[in-house]
Amino acid sequence: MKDVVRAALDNSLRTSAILLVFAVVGTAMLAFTHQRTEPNITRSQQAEKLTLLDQVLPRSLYDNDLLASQQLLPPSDLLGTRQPSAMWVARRGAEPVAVALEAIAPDGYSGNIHLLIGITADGHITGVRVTAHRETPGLGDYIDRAKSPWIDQFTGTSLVEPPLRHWRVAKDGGRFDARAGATITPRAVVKAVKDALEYYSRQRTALLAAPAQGVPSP
Amino acid sequence: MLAAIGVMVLLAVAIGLVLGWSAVRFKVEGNPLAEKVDAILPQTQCGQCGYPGCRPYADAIASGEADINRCVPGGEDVVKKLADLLGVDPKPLDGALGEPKPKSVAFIDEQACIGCTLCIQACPVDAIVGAAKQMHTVIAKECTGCELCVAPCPVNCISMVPIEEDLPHWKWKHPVVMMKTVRTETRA
Amino acid sequence: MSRELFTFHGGVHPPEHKSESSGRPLHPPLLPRELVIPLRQHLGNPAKPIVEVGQRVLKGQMIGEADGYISTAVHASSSGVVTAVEMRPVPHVSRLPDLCVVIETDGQDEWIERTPLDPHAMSLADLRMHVRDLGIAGLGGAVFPSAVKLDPGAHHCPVLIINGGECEPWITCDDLLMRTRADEIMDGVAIMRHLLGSLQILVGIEENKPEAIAAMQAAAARLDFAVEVVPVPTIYPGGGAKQLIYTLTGKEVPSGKLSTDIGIQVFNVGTAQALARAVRHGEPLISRLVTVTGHVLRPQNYEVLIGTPMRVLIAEAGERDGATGVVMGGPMMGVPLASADVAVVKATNCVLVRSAELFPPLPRELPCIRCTRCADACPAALQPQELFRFAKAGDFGRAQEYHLFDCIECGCCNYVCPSHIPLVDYYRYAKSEIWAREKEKRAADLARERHEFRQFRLEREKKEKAEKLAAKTQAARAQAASAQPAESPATAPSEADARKALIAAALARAQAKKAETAPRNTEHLTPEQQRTIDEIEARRAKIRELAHQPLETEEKK
Amino acid sequence: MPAPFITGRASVTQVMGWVLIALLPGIAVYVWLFGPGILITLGMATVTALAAEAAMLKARGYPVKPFLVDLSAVVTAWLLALSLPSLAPWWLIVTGTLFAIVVAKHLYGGLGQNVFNPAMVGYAVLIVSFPVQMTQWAGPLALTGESLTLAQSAAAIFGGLPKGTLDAVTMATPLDTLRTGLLQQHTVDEVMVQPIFGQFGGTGFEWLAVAFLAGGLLMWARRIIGWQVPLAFLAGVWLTAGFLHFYDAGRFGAPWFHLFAPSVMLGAFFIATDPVSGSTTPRGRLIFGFGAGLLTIVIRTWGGFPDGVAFAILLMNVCVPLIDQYTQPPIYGATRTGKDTQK
Amino acid sequence: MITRQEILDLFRNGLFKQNTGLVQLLGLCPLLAISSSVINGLSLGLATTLVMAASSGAVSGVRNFVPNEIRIPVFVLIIAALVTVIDLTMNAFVHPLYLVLGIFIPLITTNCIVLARADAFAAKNRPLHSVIDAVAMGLGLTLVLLMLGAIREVAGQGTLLSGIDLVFGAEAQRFVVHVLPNYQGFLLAILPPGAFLALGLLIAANNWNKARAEQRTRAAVPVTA
Repeated sequence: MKDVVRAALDNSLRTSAILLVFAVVGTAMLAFTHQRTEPNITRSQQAEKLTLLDQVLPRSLYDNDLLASQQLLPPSDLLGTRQPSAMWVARRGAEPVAVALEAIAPDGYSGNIHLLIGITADGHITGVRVTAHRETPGLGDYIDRAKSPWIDQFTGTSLVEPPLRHWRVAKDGGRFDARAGATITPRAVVKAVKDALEYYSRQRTALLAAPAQGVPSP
Repeated sequence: MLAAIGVMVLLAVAIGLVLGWSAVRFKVEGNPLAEKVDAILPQTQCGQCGYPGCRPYADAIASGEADINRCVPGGEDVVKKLADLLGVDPKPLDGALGEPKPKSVAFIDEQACIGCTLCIQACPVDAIVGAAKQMHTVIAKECTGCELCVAPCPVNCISMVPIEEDLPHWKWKHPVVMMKTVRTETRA
Repeated sequence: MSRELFTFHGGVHPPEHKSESSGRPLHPPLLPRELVIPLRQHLGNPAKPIVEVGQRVLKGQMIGEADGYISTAVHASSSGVVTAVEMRPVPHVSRLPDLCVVIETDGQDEWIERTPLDPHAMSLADLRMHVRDLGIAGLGGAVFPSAVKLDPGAHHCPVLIINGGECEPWITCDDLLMRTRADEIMDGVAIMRHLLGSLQILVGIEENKPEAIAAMQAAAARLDFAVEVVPVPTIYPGGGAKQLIYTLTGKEVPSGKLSTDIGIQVFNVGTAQALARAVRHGEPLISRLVTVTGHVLRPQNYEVLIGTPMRVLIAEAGERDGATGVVMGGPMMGVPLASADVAVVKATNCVLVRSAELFPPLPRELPCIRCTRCADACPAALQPQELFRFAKAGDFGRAQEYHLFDCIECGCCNYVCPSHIPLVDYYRYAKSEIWAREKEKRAADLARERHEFRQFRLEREKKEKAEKLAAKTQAARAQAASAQPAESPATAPSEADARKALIAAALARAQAKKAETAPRNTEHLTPEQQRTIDEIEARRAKIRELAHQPLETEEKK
Repeated sequence: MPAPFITGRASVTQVMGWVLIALLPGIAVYVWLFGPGILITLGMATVTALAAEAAMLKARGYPVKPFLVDLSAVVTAWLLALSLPSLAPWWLIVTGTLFAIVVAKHLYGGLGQNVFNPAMVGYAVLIVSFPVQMTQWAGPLALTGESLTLAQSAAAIFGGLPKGTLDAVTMATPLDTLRTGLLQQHTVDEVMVQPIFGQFGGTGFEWLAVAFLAGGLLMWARRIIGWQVPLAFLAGVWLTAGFLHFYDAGRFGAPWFHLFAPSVMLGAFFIATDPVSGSTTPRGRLIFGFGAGLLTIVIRTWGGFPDGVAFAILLMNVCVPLIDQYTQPPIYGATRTGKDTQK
Repeated sequence: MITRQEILDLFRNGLFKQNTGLVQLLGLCPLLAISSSVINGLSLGLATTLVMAASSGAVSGVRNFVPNEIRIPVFVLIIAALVTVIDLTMNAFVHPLYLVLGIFIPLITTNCIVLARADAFAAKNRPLHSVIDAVAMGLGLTLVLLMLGAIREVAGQGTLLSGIDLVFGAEAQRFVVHVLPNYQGFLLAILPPGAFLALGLLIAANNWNKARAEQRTRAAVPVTA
């Protein structure tokens, strides 16, 4: 009996030592790679974010470091957010010329639709992009720019043009078309964009007054 | 970084200890697989598989050194069962080892028997009785039909008699159902 | 009728076709030129032939004696000369031949001396031995030796049920028997009651036999003990023993057990009558009632000598053109025969001649659509569609899990199947396959044990030889050493050594001899050998366990 | 051939034939409500199904005739056709039927071997792949005042309607309307005032449901189906919907409405009762039916599609072997001892 | 070192006889998830091949130092580390490709093919053999992914090579083949059930082909009777 216990103990020490070596080597390898690649990765990610922002805020509008201007907005019903969301302020010189907001349309056919919306200082949409959604493929996913240009019809609109009562899909008597058989998704998007505009018009001063060098979020 | 290494080290040591301990402590004695294989084999002990008996062949299968298609008396049925047990594809019997034959028992022509006891020594299941210089006879009930006694007989008095179907041994056949149309092969 | 009746699960109502044969009176026995009497007519061991070719036998003379407890005797049905004891075709579904005694009748029909028995003057065991030697077996179809069933043994059988159900279509022999020989049946019942000590006696008769019910009730009224004749609903298989028990008592025979386990014994009316003939007149079972019907000119019931070729009966009933085969028994459970040349046996209740218009070929089989009509019709409350699936796929273990062996092969599922699948065929195939495999398995286990023992024996012999050899060489060396004793003083201790070796060698020899002469499993085993044996034993036990895991049929059947 | 030598009169053709007969009242009401277009759909589905069945039988080496006359392919075709929207284009009908017969039936081994209900597999494939076309219902007679003529229907089915016209004649089904309304945060009462919601199950649609119910009762009376599955299915729908409605009448539709949305009646009596893909034990059928009913409401309420009957039945089809295994009824001789006597 | 014949055998084994996707049915999870288009399938297939080659080589190299009882943890450790390294490297240096495959790369860790080959082959064979085996197996998987992707893409969207621009830049857009112009789209093919159906059909075709080949060889043997 004692022999077996001793043999087991010996063996377990041996195996754990071997495993230890592999763990140390593996971890060291990872640590090394991580260290080497980290700057590159950060750069790529920022470039990626910027590419996305570029789609809603034309680069010709501003000259500041847009990524550095990121701030967090508190949760808001109009933005459809339950958690703080990001906002970027574009400036030309010191003058704020536009903002980019994250918003959520909570009433999509299959849950939340995440949007990125660019709004000029005077309340015109410069662009809208869907960043994440779970709408039925082939039915509701035409809101995705990769699938169809549908989302482009928001560009240039504001709370005044079209008038408020036309901020609906065509089927409900509004200005925005929707594909037959799939009106829930566009309804949700139209409503979310309109709400985001309203949010902007109410909070405009606070948003634009934000310090030029806002506290960058982590 | 240090934390990551720490976690990995701790994990490694813990897992290593547990596995190393259990490997010795919970070692399974014997080979349960070989026993399961042995339970499937027909126990004729005929040695046609190239092993000195069913159990050695079972051990060889369990350790992976022998193929599952070497049991001639067991036929396709045994191959299929072994394939099921081991989770491998069934394959046809190794034709080089012999063709399956109808079940037979050995029969000693008692007129010709000289009582040399060679067949008694050859019988793997002690199914032949008799003594030196005395006539031998086969206990048909215990004979497995392995044919090992046929070759040693110096006077060729042992023959294999197929077991004929009679009333008590009759079996119902699988109902033949012609649901599919049979495509007649016209190849010569 | 105040008795509460119970309705068993399932059952079917096939067209009865009873009026064809039940209207005509009973036809007296025919005496054929040749009688072919199989020795295996009952369940259990076949009878052992006790006559020789050329021997003259009398009517009622025993020609085969019971072999063992579950067996009965077989008798000559008429006087004549034994012309052969050989393999002849018998009425069996396999169409294989079996051992028969062939008698050329002499037309004198000369009886052997018959001595009536007095049941009250002899011990019950004695009486049962007589019943066995008079060849009485169940005439309802199963032909189980009656002497065995009449031995209550450890079980107490307070309830005796007499089965007059006769639920199979076409068959009317029990009906006619009850109508014409009710008193004799009741006499047999009285003997059964005496043997079993039953307290309650019930006779179940299907409602479609009013005359038989009336006759039996009248006969029951003449008895000095209570016999309740109960009309039961007409539904197939209401005459099955388990179904009749349930209908009359509401009790189910537990799966895998016998009716005696719940205190009930069942006999067919024909058996009761045969028992009465045997006890009151000393007549062995040499004839029985047989319905000859179907595609014949005059369907009728015959009193038939056992061993009469069926062709004789069909000729008498009027053969018609267009016959497509002969069946022994009814259309639901009968046995198709290779030809009409086989003889009537104790189990033959009906000779049914088939024709295309009476029994059109069954429609083509289609795949099972799992409609479960079979489950609704199954009197054993099984799930036939699952059994079929497993049996067809060769998954016999699962089939057994789904109670394959509780199937009574009544054919109800076949009858209702909209896909016309021969379900019962599959069950019979699966059962027979399971039995065969069980047998093979047992043979393999036996071979394994014998082989292992042989290995062990060879090993031991080798070791003994080696020991002997070692002892011998040592002894030789010791002898050589002792041959020069005074060569040096230093050898003094070696002398002692040599003596010790000598003794050891002698001991070893003795021991070896003992081992040789003693029976193989001796108590003089070295611990090592003992361990080997133990190991082998343990392994065998395990293998046996493994081998038996999916096969509990043995206990069931 | 051993015994038995006789057989009853039942046949697969007879069983399937009764199913078709029992569908006739439903088809009649369908014609009255939505015009004779359904007859084109039925015909197309039937022809496609028989052609596909014949081709598959041939390819698999089976004799064609005895399997074609068993009518099982026709039943599948009709059930699928009746599940499709009234203005389904021809290629939708053909695709669905082909999928049902070729994939769901024959690739699984043909008659009796299919794990899933073929008609519902066809339906599921279509609704997943072509959600837009699968919602093209013409407005029922009671709302539009006139039903489409045969020519109009044919035009719609074969794509001959001028662009835009289709939008004009189509309408959302009651279930669709309810779902859309609820998604827009309206309460049930607010939604239910719309004219599409009739007396109890949606204008017109409710009579279709009643006709299917009548056909189902006919099948039950003829012993083609047992009572367990339909009753349990309806109970599952009614109890689940009732519970939710009782919990919050504003967010969950009334149980009667859910019962008489026609797919439930069709599903309960004609689809869930499919013996091949359904449970075979009496208790199992209760569980199967109830589960399908419950899942129907769950999918209608929280799922991605307005109706859930097809998916509910398909999901329960998967559970059948499990249900069957654990609901084996006691056999003769087991009731007294409670359990098996051996072992 | 290694003979030509051995290399051929390894490749025949990996590509056909023991094809991971069609015969061994290993690693179905990524197989079904990623095969919605040719480009996706091809990219993940190649990435998996790379990981397999690296990990099989590494496992084979250390196989003599690893006791049996901890071989699985060690292999997993090696594979996970390698995958993470590849993941990070791709993220840092080929970011656009990473954007396409990014979420699938970590999944390779859990792909049973990698571990299966490491345990079944690399742990018992020399490094060179192991690497070649891994490459063969990986290419076999890639082949299946490619076919599956092609079937699903054509049936689902009527195109081939869509998304090629994500790998080779926007100008590669012109390589996209529109097989069926004006195609309605058959959503089922793109959705997960379509993956199962298509794989099922591929396996069926493979089995049918095999059975036919077998029959041919059997028919080729003259029957003496």
